[in-house]
Amino acid sequence: MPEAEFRSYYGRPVLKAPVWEWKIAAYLFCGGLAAGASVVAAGADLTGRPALRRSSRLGSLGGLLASLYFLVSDLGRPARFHHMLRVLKPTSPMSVGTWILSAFGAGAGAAAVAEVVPRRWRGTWPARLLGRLARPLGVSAAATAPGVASYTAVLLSHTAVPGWNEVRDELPFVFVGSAAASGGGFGMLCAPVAEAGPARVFAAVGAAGEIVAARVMEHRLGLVGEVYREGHVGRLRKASEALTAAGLAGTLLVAHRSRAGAAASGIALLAGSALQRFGVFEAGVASTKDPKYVVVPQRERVDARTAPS
Amino acid sequence: MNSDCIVIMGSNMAEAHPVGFQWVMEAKGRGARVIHIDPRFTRTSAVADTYVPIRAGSDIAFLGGVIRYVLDNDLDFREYVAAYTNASFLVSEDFADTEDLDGLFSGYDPRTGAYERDSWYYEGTEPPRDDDGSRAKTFSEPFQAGASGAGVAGAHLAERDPTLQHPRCVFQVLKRHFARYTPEMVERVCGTPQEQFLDVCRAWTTNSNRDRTTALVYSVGWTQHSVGAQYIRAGAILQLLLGNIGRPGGGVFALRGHASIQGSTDIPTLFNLLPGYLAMPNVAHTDLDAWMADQRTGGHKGYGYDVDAYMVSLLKEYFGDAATPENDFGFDWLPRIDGDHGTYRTVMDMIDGKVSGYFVLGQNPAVGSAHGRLQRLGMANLDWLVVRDLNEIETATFWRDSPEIETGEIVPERCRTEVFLMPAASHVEKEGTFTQTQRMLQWRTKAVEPSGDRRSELWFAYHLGRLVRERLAGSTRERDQPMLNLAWDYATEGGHDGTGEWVEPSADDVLRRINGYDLTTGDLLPDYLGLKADGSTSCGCWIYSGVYAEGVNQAARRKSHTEQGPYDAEWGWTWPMNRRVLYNRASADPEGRPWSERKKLVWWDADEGAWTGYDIPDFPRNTPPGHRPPEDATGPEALSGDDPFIMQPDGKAWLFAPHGLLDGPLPTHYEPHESPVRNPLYGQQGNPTRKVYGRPDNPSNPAPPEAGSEVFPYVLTAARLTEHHTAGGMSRQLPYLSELQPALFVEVSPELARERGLTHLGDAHVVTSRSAVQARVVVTDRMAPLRIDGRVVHQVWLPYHFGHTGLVSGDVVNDLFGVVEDSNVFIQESKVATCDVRPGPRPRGPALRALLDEVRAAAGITVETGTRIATAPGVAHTEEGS
Amino acid sequence: MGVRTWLGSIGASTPLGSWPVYRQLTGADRLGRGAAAQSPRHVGLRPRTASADRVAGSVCPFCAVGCAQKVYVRDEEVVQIEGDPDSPISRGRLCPKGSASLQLVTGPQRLDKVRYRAPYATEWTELDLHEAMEMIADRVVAARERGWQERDAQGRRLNRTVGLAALGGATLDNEENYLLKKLFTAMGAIQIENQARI
Amino acid sequence: MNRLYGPLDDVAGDAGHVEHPPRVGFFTDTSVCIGCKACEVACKEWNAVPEDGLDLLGMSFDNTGMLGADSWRHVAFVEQPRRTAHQDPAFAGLPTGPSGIPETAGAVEPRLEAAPRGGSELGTNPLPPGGPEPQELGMPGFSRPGDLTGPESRTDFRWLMASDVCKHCTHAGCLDVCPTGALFRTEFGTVVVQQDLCNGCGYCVSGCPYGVIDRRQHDGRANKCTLCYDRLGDGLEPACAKACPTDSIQFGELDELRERADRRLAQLHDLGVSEARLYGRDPDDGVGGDGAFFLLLDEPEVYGLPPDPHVPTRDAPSMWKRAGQAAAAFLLAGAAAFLAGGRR
Repeated sequence: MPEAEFRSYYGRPVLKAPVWEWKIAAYLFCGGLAAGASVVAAGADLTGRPALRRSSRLGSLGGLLASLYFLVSDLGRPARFHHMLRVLKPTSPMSVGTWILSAFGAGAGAAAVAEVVPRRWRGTWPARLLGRLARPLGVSAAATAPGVASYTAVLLSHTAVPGWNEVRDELPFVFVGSAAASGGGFGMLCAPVAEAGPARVFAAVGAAGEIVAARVMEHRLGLVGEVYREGHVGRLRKASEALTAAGLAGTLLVAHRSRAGAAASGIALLAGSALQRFGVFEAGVASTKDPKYVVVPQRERVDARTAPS
Repeated sequence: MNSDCIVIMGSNMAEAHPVGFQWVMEAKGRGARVIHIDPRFTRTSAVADTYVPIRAGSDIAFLGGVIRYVLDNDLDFREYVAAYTNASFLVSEDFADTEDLDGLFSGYDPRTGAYERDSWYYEGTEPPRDDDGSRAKTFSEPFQAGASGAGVAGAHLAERDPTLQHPRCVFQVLKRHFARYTPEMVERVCGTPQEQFLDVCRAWTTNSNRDRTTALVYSVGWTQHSVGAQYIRAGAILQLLLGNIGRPGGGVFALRGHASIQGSTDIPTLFNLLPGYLAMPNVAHTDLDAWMADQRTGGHKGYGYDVDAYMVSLLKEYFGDAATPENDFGFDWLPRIDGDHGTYRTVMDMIDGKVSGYFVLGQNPAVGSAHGRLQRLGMANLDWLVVRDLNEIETATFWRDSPEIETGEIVPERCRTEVFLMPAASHVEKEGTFTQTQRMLQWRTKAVEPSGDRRSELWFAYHLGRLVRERLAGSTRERDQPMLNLAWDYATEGGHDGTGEWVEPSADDVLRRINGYDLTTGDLLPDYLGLKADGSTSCGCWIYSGVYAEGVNQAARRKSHTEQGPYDAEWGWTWPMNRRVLYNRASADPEGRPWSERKKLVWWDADEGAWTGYDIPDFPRNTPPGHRPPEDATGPEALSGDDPFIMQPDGKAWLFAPHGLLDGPLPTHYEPHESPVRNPLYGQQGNPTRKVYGRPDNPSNPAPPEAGSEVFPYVLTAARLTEHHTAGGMSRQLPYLSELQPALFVEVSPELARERGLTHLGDAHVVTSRSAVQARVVVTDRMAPLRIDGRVVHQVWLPYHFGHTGLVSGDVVNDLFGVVEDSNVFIQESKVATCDVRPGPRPRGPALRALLDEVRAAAGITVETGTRIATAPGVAHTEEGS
Repeated sequence: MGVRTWLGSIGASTPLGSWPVYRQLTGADRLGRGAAAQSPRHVGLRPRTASADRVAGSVCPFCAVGCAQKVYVRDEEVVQIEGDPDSPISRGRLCPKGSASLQLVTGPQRLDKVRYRAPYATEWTELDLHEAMEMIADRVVAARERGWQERDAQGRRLNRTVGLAALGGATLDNEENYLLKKLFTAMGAIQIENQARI
Repeated sequence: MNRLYGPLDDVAGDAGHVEHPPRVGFFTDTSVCIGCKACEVACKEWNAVPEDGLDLLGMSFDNTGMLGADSWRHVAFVEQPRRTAHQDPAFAGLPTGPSGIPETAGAVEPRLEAAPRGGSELGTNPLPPGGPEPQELGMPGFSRPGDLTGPESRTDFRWLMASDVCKHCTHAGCLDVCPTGALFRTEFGTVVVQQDLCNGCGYCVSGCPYGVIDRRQHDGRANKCTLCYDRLGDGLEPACAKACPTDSIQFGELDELRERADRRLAQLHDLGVSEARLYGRDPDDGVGGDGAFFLLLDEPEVYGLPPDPHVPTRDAPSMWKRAGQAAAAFLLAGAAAFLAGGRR
């Protein structure tokens, strides 16, 4: 693509680069993992796969806690985290997400805690109650999990950042694919091969979806596609795709035969998913640092509007 | 705001006076044309209709060109010129012009570097007794002429030719004098392309007539030159020819740079003046009569004649009851001047060990005065120094962090100067008046008490006086009598230390005494018209008399402009007598009718038998237009009804100045003291009367025809930025201003950058024979080379705000300039010099001195360089022992 | 009775009423972008000038245009300085320097105590203000004597001292310049100068 | 009610304010700006905004860089080799060479690239000191006429100045995405961060299509122009507009300002200044019109403004729709996986 002709103010960016650090990318990944794992956990629970259930429930809560940690620690005033619950703003994906996460967290948390009640307390009535509620709460988490898996895409796209805003149609699919791949991959990594069949399917579908959606997304992008393809971000995303593809292949070819192969495939999928999030995150950041990604498309729009028809 | 065209020259008004500039923008919004003539394209140029480039130091050539254009094309406002100026007066047969003498006027003495001015007088008038240009030059006499006007004996006897045709009438003299200032010549001298120059001429003249007026605005871009006074003369001549003085939307506006710099000239802390522009007595003044006679050198007309009443009233204020007719009102107690006691002379005297103590009050000469190194070396050779300021400024810390510490020229352990740094009260922590640039006094009320050791200057002066008087108490020595008889009984207020001896004196009481009292009744005077020479009135500054009229602090009036007339007479108080437009009698024709309805300001109301109008008439209220005074009348009574210039001895504005200026009766283009080119107009290179200080510590860069000028090939000029204030003491210490202009930079054109290998934002150093200053390079299209006399000349510019303390620091740009002065007013030429620009940082420490030795050697600079002020005879004017 | 009305009735008397989500549900700001989200601190916000104890009329201390300022004082502290719209000169406007007057007057760069540098010293020391004044008076008297000139070579009266000089005045008040000139003149000091010559 | 996009007559009413005052804003007429920066200082003095760095940026007289948490007003300076219709050519007839503007831009760019956020923060990191060593150049050559690349290589010149500020959009990206309600629409129709609520999530920084709001370092909260919300409460005009010496910044009721701006635009067009245009004036634009709008003398991007910004909320419905589809697919995939795997 030839260097775009455009004017700017001393080459200064028009937009502010996001103030978010790598922690936000990690938050995206962990949230996706938590969502994917909670679906696997609920499925395992309902279909009698205790090991898969147990690890996925714990993975789901772990992902959620890590996600919250990354989110809160990236705040300018972490102590004011709870201010997020002052309002419920449909126009703010972060607000919507906060409420979704709250609903999800209650279920996923309770289900996970039920797995780790110490033996000597199991007879007590709260533990018995928890044991009885674990399934419905786990299912409720799985029911909100699609929201958790997808809202982060809207969160990124609902900005002025060209690299995120212009992928708004595809990014939800990339992110849910990534969430499914990581959730399934986590199950493959932690559960015996025998129990992990659905996790493999879920991971495979997710990974395939992620790869396809990402390809479509990149293909459709105009000028700002540069930031997805070039430099550091381009390398990240190539690595992500390679890992996801390898994980997919492993899932389809070896994971049902070998525990080690399943684990390796799971790790590849998790890593691919994580790199996908970092790649998308960094692409957006990069798109704010060069004013051309703002000016050129907008200028073209204006010129098209004002051109004599 | 009433102007149809505004010419800004020698001023960067939008940057240096942004709030005043709102009126220019308002006029522009109403269709006025704004023209900015400047060496650089500035923020003023950015919003002007026309920007005209010019070489720094060539403004007289430009203005002379416009004058020629006006005269050649008969575009002057002839009725105005004939009636209100001295155009019709005949000049002495003995007068010889620069046309005849290759750049000199008649009467030049190369030995003294001064003029005998006898031949400059009007035909039929006598030059004053013992007029001595060289003596006058020693104490800046023209500066003293502010109040009484320059004297011309028997000006009313001067021969006149109302047709303006006589070859020796001022009009014709003017025509001849400027004949060679053609557009071609303007282009050669100024570098201004002819088409742009002619465009200015057309705009200026088409907007100057009965119906239209043009305003001319200048600042220190005109004053800080070795021909500075004549720059302003040239502007004034042009405005007079075009009838733009005393009329709404006309005028010559001096934009001054400090809150009360006008006040400190009116009530001078200046060596050759007493309050109200009364001349400081000199050695020739053996008594009050001798002084008086000198002030009235023949001039008998106008308000300047009443100088006796002003002086006696001042002495009555100074010495109270001790001032009596018997002791000449204490006149003998005043010290006498006999030469140059200006600030630069004094600093050199410090270096020479002649001065023990120095007070620096709200000023920062280590950064703000020309030749900073000289300033700092002077201070390092004192017994004691008192600095009073808001903040810790470079002048107070020279012994610790001046550049001379680095070079080893000042060693703290060997510098004996005792330094007292005293915190001053800020403008909100004391009350008093500032006089702004249009002569308006505005009173400030005190908002809060100053804390800690912060005190007003009023407190300081009052208590210093009290303590010194205590120490001299009981002395019978003659020299101590003025102190012991000093009226120092000002009212005091509780103020800071509340009770006891360290009370705060009352600024209100001081202002009342400045206004003056009728001592027989004890009443405050209504204005200066009531001042008496018999000791029955006291008045600290006659031009300020009326500021406390009717017992009301007129300067404290703050009636909203939305609630009063167009001239806002009830906001503050403007001297003299609250007039806003000086010489506004000229806004009416000789018969007293407004020149036009559109430009109406003051007119004669025959029914009332008085002058009336929107402004307070600047004329005797009941003198009708047709009035012709009797032969023996004096003072204001001697004014004719068509003499609008009431401070002039002949009532007329002077196109030609028969007296009062030391460097010629007409402005003449001389090259700056340091110039890269030979004067294209005359054999005489620079101002032949400029004041040079030929000393080893004050070297000059050579200027043609001297050899070696090519070592300093570029024109150097310096000025302000909006974001900082003068020497930075009030701005470089403030984060909000410092961040806006955080570093010293030098502006160069892309062409010069290429020639010298300078890169944008890189370092460079600017070199003169005095110093080298390091600055970041700013390459900008706003600077452009000029073609001067067939050669490409580059100009470089730096802001002069930086020094070594504060949040942002940088080299002192004033270190680059030497000390050479206009002979009329002793203002130094710091708006133009020559320099070299080299890439990279400057050498530091002793290596800096080595570099300077090197460039001086390369240019062949000696103590005599630049001191041959008359080009042809070439007598060097150096100091003894040099 | 609709749900929102019912909700509104229970919120009015409980802490629930201050919860923005509750206000969203019951008020006009359904999306929580305005009235519902406003914190109590931001209701009826007033400028600090409104609570000033007094306002002093002043004039900008920088250049010579003479822009009028209003100085707002609360608890004997200057809390704001801004242009006075009544001024026919400035109409309430100020340049960046004038706008920085508050910082000029109240900033930490302001000197508060007398600083003294003894001969040959390398550092400042503190000095009592009144002691400093006494020391300066002593030095003035001595310098005046040292530089005293009674008559010139031709026997003409000089009656002056060249032992002490002063520079400054363009930033001072007329009243201050008046006293300084008067004092120095009475002492016979003549090298009294200011920025007007520069 | 509750519009997400497009023209909106009663912006404060839409935000739930009943019986509110008229909407106010700024009209900044850059054609009379003299670049004095009084607005920047007056703003900082009133709002106690911290100093934002002491770097020389080399961007003409702009040492602020852009708007940010510590600069709520920013004066842009643009030097251009062209002229405005009513102005005469500045350097016609002078022995000039080519413009130095590309050269200066070339010196500024590496500094921006070296900055952590690409220069979208205030100022830039100064490059390490360096540059050429001092050297003896000997005598400079005296160029004769024609020695340079040719006389009159550059003749036209103009210097544009413009004071930028938060736009107080009708549909404000920052406000819409704020998850705490710290950012809110006031009764005056302006957009303000409530510092007692902001938890510094940083979402608003990316939500703003103009690059205005930013998080303040060492404080952690978002900051931007409040249009002097507290002053409005007492009927005072904002500090910047009050200080502005040439009335380039005009404050008032938005409807009145729009009329005034239209008149000024017509006046300039009559003078032949065809390049004059209003920016942010149009209620039909991507943010529903700005509460603070401008008269510019060149394309917006020349001043660092986006040419055609839109509020991200415009696409919120479609984004959530896509998210819903993706979520459904996700759930479907999970259900399918277990249905296919059967019970064990």
